[in-house]
Amino acid sequence: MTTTQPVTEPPRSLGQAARERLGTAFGPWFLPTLAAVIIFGLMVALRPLVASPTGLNLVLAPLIPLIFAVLAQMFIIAAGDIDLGIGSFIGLANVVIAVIIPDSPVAGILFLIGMVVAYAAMGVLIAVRGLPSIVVTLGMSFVWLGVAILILPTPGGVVPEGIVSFVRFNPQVVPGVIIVLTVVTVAVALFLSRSKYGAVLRGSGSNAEGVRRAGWSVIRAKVSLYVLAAVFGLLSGLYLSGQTGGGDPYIAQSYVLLSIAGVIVGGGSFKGGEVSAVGAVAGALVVGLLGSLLQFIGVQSSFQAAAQGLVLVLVLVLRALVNWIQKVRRTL
Amino acid sequence: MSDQSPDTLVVQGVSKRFGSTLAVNDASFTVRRGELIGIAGHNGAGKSTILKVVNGTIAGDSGTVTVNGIARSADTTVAHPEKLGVRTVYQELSLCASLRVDETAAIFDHSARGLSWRSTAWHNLRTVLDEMFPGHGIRKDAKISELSIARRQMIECASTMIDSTVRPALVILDEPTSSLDAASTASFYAYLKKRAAEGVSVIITTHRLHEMIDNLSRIYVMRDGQVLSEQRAEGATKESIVTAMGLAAHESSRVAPIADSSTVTTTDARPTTASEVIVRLEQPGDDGASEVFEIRKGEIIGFAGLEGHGQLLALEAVYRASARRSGAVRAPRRTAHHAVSVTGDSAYVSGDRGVRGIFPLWDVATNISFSSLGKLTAGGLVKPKAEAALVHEWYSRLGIKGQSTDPITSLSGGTQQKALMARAMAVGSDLLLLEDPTRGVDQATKSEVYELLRGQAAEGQTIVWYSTENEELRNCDRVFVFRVGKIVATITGADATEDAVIALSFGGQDVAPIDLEGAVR
Amino acid sequence: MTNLETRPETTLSAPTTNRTAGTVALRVLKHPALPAFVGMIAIWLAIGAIAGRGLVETISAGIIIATFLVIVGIGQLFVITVGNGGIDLSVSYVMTLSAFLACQIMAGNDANIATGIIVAVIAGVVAGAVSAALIEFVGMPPLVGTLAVGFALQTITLIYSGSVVGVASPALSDFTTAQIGPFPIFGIVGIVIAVAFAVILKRTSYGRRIEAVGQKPVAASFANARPALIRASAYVLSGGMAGLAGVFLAAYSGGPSLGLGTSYQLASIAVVVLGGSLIAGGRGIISGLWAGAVLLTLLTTLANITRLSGGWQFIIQGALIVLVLALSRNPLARR
Amino acid sequence: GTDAGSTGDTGTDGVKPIKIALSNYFNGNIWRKQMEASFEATAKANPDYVSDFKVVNSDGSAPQQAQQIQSLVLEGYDAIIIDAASPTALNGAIQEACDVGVTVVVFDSLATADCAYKVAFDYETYGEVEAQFLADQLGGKGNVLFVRGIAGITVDDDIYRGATSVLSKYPDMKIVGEVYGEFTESTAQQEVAKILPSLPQVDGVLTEGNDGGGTLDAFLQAGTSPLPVIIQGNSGQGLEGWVKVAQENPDYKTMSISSQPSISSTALWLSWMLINDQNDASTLPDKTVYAPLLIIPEENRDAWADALDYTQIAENPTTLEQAQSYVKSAIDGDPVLQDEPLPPTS
Ligand SMILES: Nc1ncnc2c1ncn2[C@@H]1O[C@H](COP(=O)(O)OP(=O)(O)OP(=O)(O)O)[C@@H](O)[C@H]1O
Ligand SMILES: Nc1ncnc2c1ncn2[C@@H]1O[C@H](COP(=O)(O)OP(=O)(O)OP(=O)(O)O)[C@@H](O)[C@H]1O
Ligand SMILES: [Mg+2]
Ligand SMILES: [Mg+2]
Repeated sequence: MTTTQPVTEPPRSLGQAARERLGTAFGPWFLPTLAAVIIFGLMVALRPLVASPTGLNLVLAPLIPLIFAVLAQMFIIAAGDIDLGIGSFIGLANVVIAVIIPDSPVAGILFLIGMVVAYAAMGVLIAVRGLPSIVVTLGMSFVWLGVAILILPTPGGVVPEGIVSFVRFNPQVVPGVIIVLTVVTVAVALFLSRSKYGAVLRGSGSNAEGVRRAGWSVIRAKVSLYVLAAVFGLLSGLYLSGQTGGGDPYIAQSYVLLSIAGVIVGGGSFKGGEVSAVGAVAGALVVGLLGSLLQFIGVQSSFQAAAQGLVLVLVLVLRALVNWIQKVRRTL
Repeated sequence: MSDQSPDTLVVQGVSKRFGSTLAVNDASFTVRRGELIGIAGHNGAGKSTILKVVNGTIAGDSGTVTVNGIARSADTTVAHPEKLGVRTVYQELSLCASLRVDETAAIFDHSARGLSWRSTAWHNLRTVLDEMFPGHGIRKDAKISELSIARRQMIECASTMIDSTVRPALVILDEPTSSLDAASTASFYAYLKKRAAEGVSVIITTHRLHEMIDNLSRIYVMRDGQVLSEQRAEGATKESIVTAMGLAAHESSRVAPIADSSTVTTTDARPTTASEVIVRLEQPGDDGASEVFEIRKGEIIGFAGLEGHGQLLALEAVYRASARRSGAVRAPRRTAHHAVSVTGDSAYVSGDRGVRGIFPLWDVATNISFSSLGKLTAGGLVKPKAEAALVHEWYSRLGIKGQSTDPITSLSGGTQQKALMARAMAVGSDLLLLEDPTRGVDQATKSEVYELLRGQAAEGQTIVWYSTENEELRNCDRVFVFRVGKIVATITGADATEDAVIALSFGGQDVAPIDLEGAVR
Repeated sequence: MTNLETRPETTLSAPTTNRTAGTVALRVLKHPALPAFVGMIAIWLAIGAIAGRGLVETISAGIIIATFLVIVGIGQLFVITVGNGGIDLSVSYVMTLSAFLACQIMAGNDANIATGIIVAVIAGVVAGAVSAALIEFVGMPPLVGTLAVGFALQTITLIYSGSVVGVASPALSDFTTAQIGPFPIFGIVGIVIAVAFAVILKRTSYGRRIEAVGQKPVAASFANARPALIRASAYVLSGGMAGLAGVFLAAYSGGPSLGLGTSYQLASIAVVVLGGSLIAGGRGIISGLWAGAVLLTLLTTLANITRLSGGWQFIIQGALIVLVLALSRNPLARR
Repeated sequence: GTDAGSTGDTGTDGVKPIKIALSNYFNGNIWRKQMEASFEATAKANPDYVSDFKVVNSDGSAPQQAQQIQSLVLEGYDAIIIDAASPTALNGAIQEACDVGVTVVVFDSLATADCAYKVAFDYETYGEVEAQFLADQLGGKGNVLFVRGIAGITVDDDIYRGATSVLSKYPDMKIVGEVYGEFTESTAQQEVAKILPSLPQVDGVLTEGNDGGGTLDAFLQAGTSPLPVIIQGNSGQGLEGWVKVAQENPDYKTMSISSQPSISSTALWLSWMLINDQNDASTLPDKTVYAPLLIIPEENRDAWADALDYTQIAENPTTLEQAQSYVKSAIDGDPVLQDEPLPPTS
């Protein structure tokens, strides 16, 4: 037995190495981004106006709150959990911004901070008691909705002008939505994939025990992820408030399923830790733009729900297929 | 670090009990600065447990642990052992599948900070990797989930040796080489020796005894939680270590003797070649022609070999190939190494009772009757009286203690195992498949189990018995010894001594176990 | 072997329990369904106390209406109990579609009751089979797989309901509301169904397999059960039960409507949890589910008679679910 | 509705047909489905007025509806009519549509954006009318059960406010219970059935639409006698139930009231008027037109009950002339019209 024998595994063929390199260069974010670009391209082809600065703003602005919601959900899914309450949470944020903030900004901001703390506490409860996140967040969704209705029994309120103009900020040179989209995507992507704690957070979702053994606090990681989710929920609520100018407890109910779909389409997996910020934003664009595209093509309104569901199924079937092919190829 | 003490680690009188299992029993040993030592012992001897007490992951019950001259009571845990210079590679891998290699490095390397945290961590890790495993072929941007088990193990091993904020003083490696090939293993030990010369102390557990003898300075042998002997590696041989491990077995066999071998192999109406073939295993031989191994009705066949060499895979293939009704035949089942065909139905006893055995929410009775429900139902309903009668019968036959209405988790480990035996035996299937069924079972009960199995065989039940305790293979009619997935020898139960089995499983030279079981679990 | 005789503590004679009053009381106190029953009775009595009348009629009405929830809930319970993150979000859509199908077939005619019910149940079974295929063969998470099926059913219902309108058969309608003295027939049927499924879950080999697979699929697979098949069967069962609940609900309200099943999607999950079943699978408590359904049904009534605002109603419902979950003992946690 | 407005011979000289889209928040109940159908029928039957039309549906999602509106703008529609997800959620999107010159008409469930024209039901009047009827029937005295819609939405709030303002004038009329029927017959039935045993004798029931039939069934099943005055909500189920009750007890009196799905056609016609500068529509005070509620008195009951399917809701199609008269009434400040009470004959 000699120590000079160098090769521990059979050398890889050039093609194999190239494929591996491609696989890493085009991570899970690649397919959804491609899909978003294709959908957007189709929309431009059908209605060239979409590509104009006004068009971009019209098409993309309503997606900004959804993108924040998807990012919020992404943090929860990164923790290996699922959040069925994010829609009501965003609705509550919207109501607080439209009703409490105009009267008393301090009370409003304290309330919003309280909401973040509540989310952190929920994360701790789920982590420490080993509770199923689906049911806990489902129960909490009723609580958020109830509190919102108590604050604002019927939709109304007036969002402060400052918030409205901040959200609708649109320098003519570059469409405002493009600025927000870029800043948010880059910031989250940098934090999640290029910061050390981001790596710890992703690691804690996939193998909490391993991360704990490496000397990190798993509870703190869980809390961080829930706090991040809450903060992005608040941002989603902020943008919804600015865009609509008023408060509505029910406003974001549909975000629950859309946000989960966005993360999954964006290359995320329920296994935890497997998320990508760029992918999630692309996933949000896909699920958000899909409705518009179906509308441009002229799909009947009754079919739109099924069409969206079908796309989700197709994406997952496709991914299952890809995984299966890879597995078969590996065993051959 | 405190240089006043020549000993990096002193363990004194540590004990640790898990419920009814005394995993570590008054263990003491010492590791000197810059020394490589090994801990050998059978499965469940307590190796992993004592190491976890040493690094402070779990609290022991009594004793003291002194690291670098700083003593602590063993019943405390340590939140950050890495800050004391204690690094560990655990038996179960602790890497995060979703991270890249350089990110993984950074999670271990607390010195990698700032903007260039990834490149710093990767640089630190690669420096070790390149030397520890030349030609490792690991790229920094590969995802852990895409790496082979061997490469993951390389990353874990290397990560313990990086010079982070606190330099490593004591490195604990729990079966670090279990999936490395010979060349990697060699370079790995070479690296360890180099670091030892710099003053790093290393503790290694491994079931590859020659590795210890060739590379370490001293070897402690554990059995049943006790540190029984200490050997200098220079003078040690595989036989001497096995004897140290086996010595205990001989002692215990004096306490509760295994039925003497004459009973096992020669008496009773043992099956002749005339009786019906129940299991047929076919494997390609060296010369290309296929070799066939047949198991006949009423035989007790042992599957032996080193852990991870395909015995378990073959046993499971027999289970999957068996039919759902007595006497029925199913299409043969192919594994990587065998084509398996079975006549008749089977019942399976798993030794990994936590994962593959008990239903923890149920009481003992429901656990026992589960596999026999087919014959306990009338009009689709389970007949309570018949169920109670069956449970009662097997309570008596196996001498199970306690109430059948208690939750199964309230039983001691050995008793749980008996309940699982009862579940499988109560089926009355053509085949009884045993996966290390006496794991955690005491000697007296073991003898009862052996007796019972011989009774079953005499009644015509065929038994296939995978065991990691080579001693008990002497209860078999024949033993199939596995190596690298294939059956390499067939010996009679009488010849199945510990030494014989070990010699055959090593085949004269060492082989890395292949990752066969991993694929099934 | 002589070891048996030499063991003094061996108790060969008594593997069964001594049912003394004390042990029975202990068993009741530790029973996971207890909180649901206590809560149900407390809410019932509270309604009676506040209203000062109609104690018997309140529980009787509550039991009738809870029966729809009990029927869907049983299907949901099987799906949850079979484990692997099992959850069926398609039940509400199945209910609505089945209601339309059954009413079209019944068309107000008593002769068609059986056909109507069978078709509705079959529709549910087919939906459940599709979910099962997506989950077990494609490997989708149950949450996503059943929701996708739900979306498809929603669209089918929207389009289909535009072309046909049916009315439930009067006899079936009467059946859901008739009473013998103070006893509501349909409520009794609900109890019978619950008992039947409790028997199936606890006293048949199929039910035992459901719980076994939910506890430890690997262990079950080594004890001659086939986890994928057992799990698939739970989705099929859930679809069928939702179909049945849909027909009954349509009959109760005379005919179908588009929003018929909506409120049952989350309520069916909530009652399973309230009843003491484990959301992680392995333990299903049908008695608790029944009590949980009556509890949840009466809870809104309590809120209504106290004239509690809509906001508080939501808060109390949500907090109750989280609280029950947080307080419930996880029998596996201590290991 | 079928032949709505095809007779309108206001002439098409100098006016152009419009390209119009309907954005609907939710099509999961029968009222909304009929509403979409009315729009499509009117648009299809009047190619001289409508050159192109489309219906989009955001499946219960307010933000998605906002996005759909913006996509419709890009698609170049002249007019977008909107049954809004919420009073506030779409205001941004509507404002942007107005900014690029699209005519926006919100109807039924309104959005508050200033630039949008509104076709409204006067839901407060809804509540006032039914409460007044009840008070008159009961002689200003009795116990009332209120079957409300959905907690936290404006329609529920308006009807409730209108009704309670009337009841407050009658100190002897008391609301003894409230349930949320969610504008769904089966839910109303369940909630009423549950609360009945704990209520004292109920003399009258106020409802909010598509919930009277279920409520009636609940009382019948409970065997309540005498049956309270249950205001019906124009559903086929409710009217049939009322017919049956009246057959057994000719003295039983009640009424039926609800909004009409054909309001979508009014919104269509208003868009046409606005774009073609007809009928001074642009001078509407508060930019608001009121669409009539449909009240079905006892004498019309049987005709409507015959005309409706079990799950249908009563409505009359809206012709251009009718729409024009609503606009005129609104400009003149006349009270809200009550629709022609008989079902269409075809
Ligand atoms: N967390 C635990 N709870 C209960 N029992 C445990 C636990 N960990 C270990 N044991 C028991 O303690 C004993 C010693 O286990 P340990 O893992 O230390 O053995 P080992 O010598 O490392 O064996 P192997 O060679 O198989 O790794 C075994 O009987 C095991 O079942
Ligand atoms: N948590 C518990 N609840 C109820 N009974 C228990 C519990 N733990 C142990 N027992 C009972 O106490 C008795 C002694 O248990 P113990 O675990 O010490 O047995 P043991 O001698 O170690 O057996 P074995 O060698 O088979 O492991 C057993 O009958 C067991 O059923
Ligand atoms: Mg023990
Ligand atoms: Mg070990």
